[in-house]
Amino acid sequence: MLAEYWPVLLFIAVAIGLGIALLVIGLLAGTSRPTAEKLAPYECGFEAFEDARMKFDVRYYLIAILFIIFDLEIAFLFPWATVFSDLGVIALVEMGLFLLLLVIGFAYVWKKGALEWE
Amino acid sequence: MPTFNDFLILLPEAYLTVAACVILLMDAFLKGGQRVAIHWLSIIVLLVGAWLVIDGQPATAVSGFSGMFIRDPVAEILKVFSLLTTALMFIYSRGYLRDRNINEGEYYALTLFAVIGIMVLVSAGSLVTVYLGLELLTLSSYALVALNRDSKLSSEAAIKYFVLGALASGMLLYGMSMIYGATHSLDLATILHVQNVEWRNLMLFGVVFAIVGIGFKLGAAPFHMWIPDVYQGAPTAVTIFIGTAQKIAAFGMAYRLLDSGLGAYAHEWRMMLAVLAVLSLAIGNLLAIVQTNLKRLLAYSTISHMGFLLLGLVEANPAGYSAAMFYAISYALTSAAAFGIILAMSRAGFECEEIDDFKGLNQRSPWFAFLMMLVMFSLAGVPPLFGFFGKLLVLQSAIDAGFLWLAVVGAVFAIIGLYYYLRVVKVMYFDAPVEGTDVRAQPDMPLRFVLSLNALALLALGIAWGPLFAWCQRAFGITA
Amino acid sequence: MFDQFWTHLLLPVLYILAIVVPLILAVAMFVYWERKVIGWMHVRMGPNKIGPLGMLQAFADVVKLLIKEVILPTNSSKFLYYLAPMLALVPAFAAWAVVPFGEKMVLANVNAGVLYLLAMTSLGVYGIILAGWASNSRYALLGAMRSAAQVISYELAMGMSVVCVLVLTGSLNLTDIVHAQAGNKGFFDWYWLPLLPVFIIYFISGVAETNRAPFDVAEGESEIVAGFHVEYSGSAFAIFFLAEYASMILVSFLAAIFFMGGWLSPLQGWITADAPRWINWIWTGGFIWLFIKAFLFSFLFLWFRASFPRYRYDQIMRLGWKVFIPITIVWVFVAGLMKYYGWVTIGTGA
Amino acid sequence: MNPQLIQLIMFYAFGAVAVGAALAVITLRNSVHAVLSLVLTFFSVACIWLLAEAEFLAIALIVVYVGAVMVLFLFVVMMLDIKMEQVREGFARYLPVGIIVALVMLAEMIGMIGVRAMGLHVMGEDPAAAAGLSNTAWLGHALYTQFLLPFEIAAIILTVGIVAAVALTLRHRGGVRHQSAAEQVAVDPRTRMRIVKMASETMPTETVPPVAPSQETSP
Repeated sequence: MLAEYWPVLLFIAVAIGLGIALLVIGLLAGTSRPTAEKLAPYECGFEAFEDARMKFDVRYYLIAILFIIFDLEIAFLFPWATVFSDLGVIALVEMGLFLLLLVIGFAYVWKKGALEWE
Repeated sequence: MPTFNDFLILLPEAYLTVAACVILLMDAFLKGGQRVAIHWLSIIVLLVGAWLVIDGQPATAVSGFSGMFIRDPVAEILKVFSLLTTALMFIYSRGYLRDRNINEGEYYALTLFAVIGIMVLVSAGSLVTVYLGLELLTLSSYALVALNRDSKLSSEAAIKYFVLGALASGMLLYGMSMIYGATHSLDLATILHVQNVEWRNLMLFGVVFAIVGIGFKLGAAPFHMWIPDVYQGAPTAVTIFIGTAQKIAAFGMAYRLLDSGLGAYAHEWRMMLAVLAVLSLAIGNLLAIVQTNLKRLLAYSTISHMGFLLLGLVEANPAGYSAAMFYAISYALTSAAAFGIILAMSRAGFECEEIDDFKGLNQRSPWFAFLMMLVMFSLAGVPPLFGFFGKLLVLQSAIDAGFLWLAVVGAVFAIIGLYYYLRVVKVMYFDAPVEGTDVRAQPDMPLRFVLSLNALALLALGIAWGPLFAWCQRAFGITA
Repeated sequence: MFDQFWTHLLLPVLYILAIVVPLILAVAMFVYWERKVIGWMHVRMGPNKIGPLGMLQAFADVVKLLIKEVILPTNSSKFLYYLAPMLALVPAFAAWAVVPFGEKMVLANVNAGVLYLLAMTSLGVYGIILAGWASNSRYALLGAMRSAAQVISYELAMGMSVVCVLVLTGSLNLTDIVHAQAGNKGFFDWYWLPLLPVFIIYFISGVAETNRAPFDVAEGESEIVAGFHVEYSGSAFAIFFLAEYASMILVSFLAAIFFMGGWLSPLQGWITADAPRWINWIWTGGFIWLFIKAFLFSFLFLWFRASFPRYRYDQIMRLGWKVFIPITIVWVFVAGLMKYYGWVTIGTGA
Repeated sequence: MNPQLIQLIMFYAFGAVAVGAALAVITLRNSVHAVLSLVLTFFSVACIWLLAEAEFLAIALIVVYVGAVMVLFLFVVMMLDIKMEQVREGFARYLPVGIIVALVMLAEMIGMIGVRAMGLHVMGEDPAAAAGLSNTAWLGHALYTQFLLPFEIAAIILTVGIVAAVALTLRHRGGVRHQSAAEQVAVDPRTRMRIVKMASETMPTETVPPVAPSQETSP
């Protein structure tokens, strides 16, 4: 099994190399004549007001948290799908209970309006 | 392969899960006035759950799900009392939540989920179920502590609780992984019977970490740092949960891990627990003296009570366990009443939690002053109240097991503890009320009635403690 | 020594280059094709000056991008600013390691191939967030946040639809998934039929996942200029560009593999003539079929872009969370029942 | 070269990266860099798991931790804009104590485990291969038969996670006007639009629109 992953690791290395190569070519071949105006962050021609890094609506965090939970659920579904045909109907019941709980949570989120984007 | 029988063993837990989901959905779908149904339904759910636990209890211990879940008399008693104290808490908390605009639906649903966690934890037959039950319990508790979102104190308490709790869970998990490494098993019964552990040192390391985790969850010194801040910062309606049902659960966890799993190492962990017990007694009782906030006082009192509970566990024999369990129950019922009185006295915009708020309570509501006196006496261990017999039985079993010095330490600190409980009583009866305050109980009839019943039960169970203690003894296989 | 060096290092690297280089060329041609197709749909000519029919336009663009100045905006974080395009590119390319192009034509035939693909897709979001944050520009940050939330939302729908495929095949290996779709009914044995809703959801999620029109609010020009890469220029921008198009082609290939029988022939089972190899792939299947299918899917990307107006952000989030996720959860069970009652069986061909 | 040896070298290489990245997490000045170091730590640990033939868990670690949890971390760290200087004051103050505790723990662990472990195999044998199953299928069998109860409890924990997240973070802002796509989609054209049939006009100067304009007001 390990041998199968060796090309994968190599591929990642090649991809990193490709990225570095492109960046380096660009930095070397490209011109470099910076001026203050050119380097200013784009703000439709205005002077940049202040640090652009600002606090965000908590909704984004909520989406990220919900994503983690549902991502975990998918992680559980993968092994289930592979053994489903071996275990038969009991696997269906087991996963049914599992998903039912999450669907209840999902219904709750939905009804509470956490998925509304105002 | 799991069978239908496995699910039958799990019936009370499955029922509570369904109920918790129903309540969660009711919270999401019901509007306005209908939501009062959630409150009453939650209480009924808990009482029916307690009935299911008792009614379906098999005569001997049975286990299901490949030994992961054990249903035995010990679990039965612990479950019944955690369900009952949670029901008490729901009755006490209603007005408090309404006055503070805390979302009730989530409060009830999260608490029910936490109770499921307790039930899994006290029935655990494997390291995995111990850990998952614990996580279910604590995760819900973190959210409950933070539920009062407009209060900075509540958020701060939640963060402290969460960080330290996560650290403790990490320690426990680390210990479990070592135990697994040494025994190649997650099953507590198998771990107990593994002969000639290949790596004894690794195992001992695991035991140490498990003790750290248990110490954190019990709130025993020196792992008590979170207790005062969380007790004070959390909404009182949540503090009561941490002070009652959670303590019962912590006892259950200690028993499952230490006796059912690591019983072969009793010689080692007894000494560690003895150290924890002495430290808890000392720190809890001494620091409680200087507190002016009643919730903080109760927090330090909890630490000292956990010291007494550990005195029972230190014996590592059925007599000690049954005394400790009796102690956990007596403490849970008493502290339920104590927090119930704080809840009854609080109202919108006013938290009745400073000791000064209780000044001259006797002149305003003599009945509640009387109830408070009963509670304080029970916490202090004044005969003939419930708490007295808890302490007595624990000390007795310590002496029987040859831990005379521990019993002496316990008795000395019990006397020191008397001071700060009596101070509260003194304030209520002999001080004049602070001018301009108007502290009196809420006109909530169910609350007044049940609270009175709860406090009087402390007296009744103190006088007739025999049957309950016999029940505890039977659970551990002692036939009187 | 050299023997091992050859089989374990050089040969795999050559194989990898045999995937990467055509991929880069495909991206270049795809860009040209996109401009041409959209031009036709707008009744314009599209690029037609450089090379025959303007075919060298993309290469001219590449050269132009490489010799442009890479601007590092004031107050930006230099390290993260350069890291972000790398983090966008690496997963978009590394995912190709497990893609099978034909019978035994796969670089790494790993057992958990689908999971690996999911892992690589989920890494793509780092490039977006870091680019937005490192630029220290409001537009970039806004675009990055929108884009990140959108990408993770659609990743769920995508993951769930892949689970439906897995339920039917019972394997996480991509070659097995293609084999499982083989059968005597050819086109009608593929999973697009039993999993039709999920198939549509998968592809639409793929469009949203790559931030393409009509889900391209991250770079809605009229609001936030160009989204997370507004400050990027020159080769750093080219890397983002490359990553985006490589992802689009990847989604097209995966849609073909998961739902359209991969390299299998739609005529399989319909014709059983004996013919020379260069002609019998038409009914026995071969990598050319996969390329045709992938080409059609990637054409859809362009068609969508030319035809649909941009969605509003709340509509995008609604579609992902309130329409796609519920449908896929239901379909996981439908797929389970199909499998349980034997309506869909694992193919025997290939 | 001996495959066992290569495995050992790889193990130590990934282990070293994991430890180094973990150190970077707590020492780096920039919190975003720290998060990225944590990502690297997870990645190296995933590689170590892969060495132990735990294929599914290794990639699941990347999907769940790197792909989901760390994204949330990044959201939080970036947007909260933590001032590292204050945090670092405490760090410097507690550093000596921390180092001592860490060293003692390290010494104890080496004494108790490390020395005894010298005679061990690099990695234990792979139960999945022994059972003739792929790693994922083997895990699935264990999870859905023996470990069913923990699996269902995990579902409850995840639900609690959803409820807690919503209960603690969701606030509705009052007075925000928004469109409801569901209602818009569900609109019946007959309630919004009237088709008027009328005879063709004879006078070309008087133009009347043949169809009443559809109202596109949204609820």
